[in-house]
Amino acid sequence: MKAVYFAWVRERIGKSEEEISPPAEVVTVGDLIAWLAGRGEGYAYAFEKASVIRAAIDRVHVKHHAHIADGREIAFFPPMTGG
Amino acid sequence: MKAVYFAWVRERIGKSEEEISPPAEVVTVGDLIAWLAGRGEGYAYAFEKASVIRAAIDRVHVKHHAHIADGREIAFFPPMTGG
Amino acid sequence: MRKIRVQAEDFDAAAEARALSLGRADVGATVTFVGYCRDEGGTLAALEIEHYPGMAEAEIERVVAEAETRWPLIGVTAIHRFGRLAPGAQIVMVAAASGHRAAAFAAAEMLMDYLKTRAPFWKQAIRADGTREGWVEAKDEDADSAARWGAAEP
Amino acid sequence: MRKIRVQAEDFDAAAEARALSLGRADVGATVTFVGYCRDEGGTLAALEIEHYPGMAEAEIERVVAEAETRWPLIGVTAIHRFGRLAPGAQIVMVAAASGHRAAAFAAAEMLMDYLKTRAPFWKQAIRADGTREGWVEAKDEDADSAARWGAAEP
Repeated sequence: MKAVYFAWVRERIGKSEEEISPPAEVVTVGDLIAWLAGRGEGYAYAFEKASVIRAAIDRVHVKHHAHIADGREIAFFPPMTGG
Repeated sequence: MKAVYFAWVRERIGKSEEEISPPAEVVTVGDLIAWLAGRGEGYAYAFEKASVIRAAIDRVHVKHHAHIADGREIAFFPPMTGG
Repeated sequence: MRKIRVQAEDFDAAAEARALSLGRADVGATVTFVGYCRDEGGTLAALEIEHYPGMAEAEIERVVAEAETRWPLIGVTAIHRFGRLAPGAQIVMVAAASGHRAAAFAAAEMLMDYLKTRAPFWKQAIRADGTREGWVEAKDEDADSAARWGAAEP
Repeated sequence: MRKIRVQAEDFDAAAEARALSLGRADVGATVTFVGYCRDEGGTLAALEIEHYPGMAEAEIERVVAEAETRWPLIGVTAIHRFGRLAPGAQIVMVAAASGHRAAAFAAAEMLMDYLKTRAPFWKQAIRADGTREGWVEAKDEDADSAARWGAAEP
């Protein structure tokens, strides 16, 4: 699946998107965050406070307990500050 | 003092303004409404439901218990429907 | 910055709202309300709006001054028309500018609620067949809306 | 009638609001909100707004659809800019048209509260001395404002 990153999540990881292939035991958004956090220093920094990270699957907001299932694009970003 | 009338109060009385000289015992706005109501058929019709009539003295809203005192212009009108 | 007008002519709500923020960098939000004459499903040909000259302006000033004591407003514009207005015509506008959106929203809404119940204007409906339907009656819901802000009936 | 735009270019809030009532006699009220970039007392040189293309439009659509289920709206326009915006620049607008003013006010205010907390935009502050102040932090008060309408955090 494709992972996309925005704002300081993007800056800390150092890229705006990438293809990822998490193992089968990564079921939920929360699992995926934990798995990504173990991929290196930038990832660890981006996801150090997992509870503040927001996620969207295929451009719809989801909670951390949501299943990543057949999602094609998963996004991670900080709380939004538009408007 | 000058009395001015608006909307259906004006229509029922048949004039938009007039000079009035109420007797000394007419002290409050409510007294003045009762006194005016006795001046003829149009006045009686205009003031038949005194409680709905709004008043202003010198262009400031007042209640019926307000004293007419040194007011130069007193206005009577229905509840407002602007906006 | 306060601009209050009571007039027969139409107004440019857009230009009025824009004027509140033009050349300023402290305005974070403007909220603009425009009220229109509706045709009530084709039954209404026009509204005739009567007003109390002098008091209408003075009362709107008082209402705006009241809003300014409640919220940190950078500018307020209020314009109310009188005379005969056809369906689709603009009747009234208020625009409020503030550093923050909550103040601008609250002020614009309070201004409209107060204008409806305190400003000396009276509407008469003219039917599509040319007859006068008579004076529009004040709505309890308008008094209730004004009461939300702590307004006593005038 | 729904118009949703996410764009770098400026917009004409006035023309957008007017378009909602033009040639119609069933619109009784329009409420237009415009949010501006403030200079924060001279310390801010610009905002850089990042967004999630595709999701930004989709999420605003969902927010507007939600407002339409709550109030009888005749038209809604929502425009949000991205990119670098100088102090005084327009950032966002929402305009809501309805038969009655209460619906137009409530819808415009809900749309802004939801946009702030649900639409995928992120602001970065650029200081007057050219340095990046960093990412603007989400405010608890914005989440609280959205919660008034029953919105869960996204």
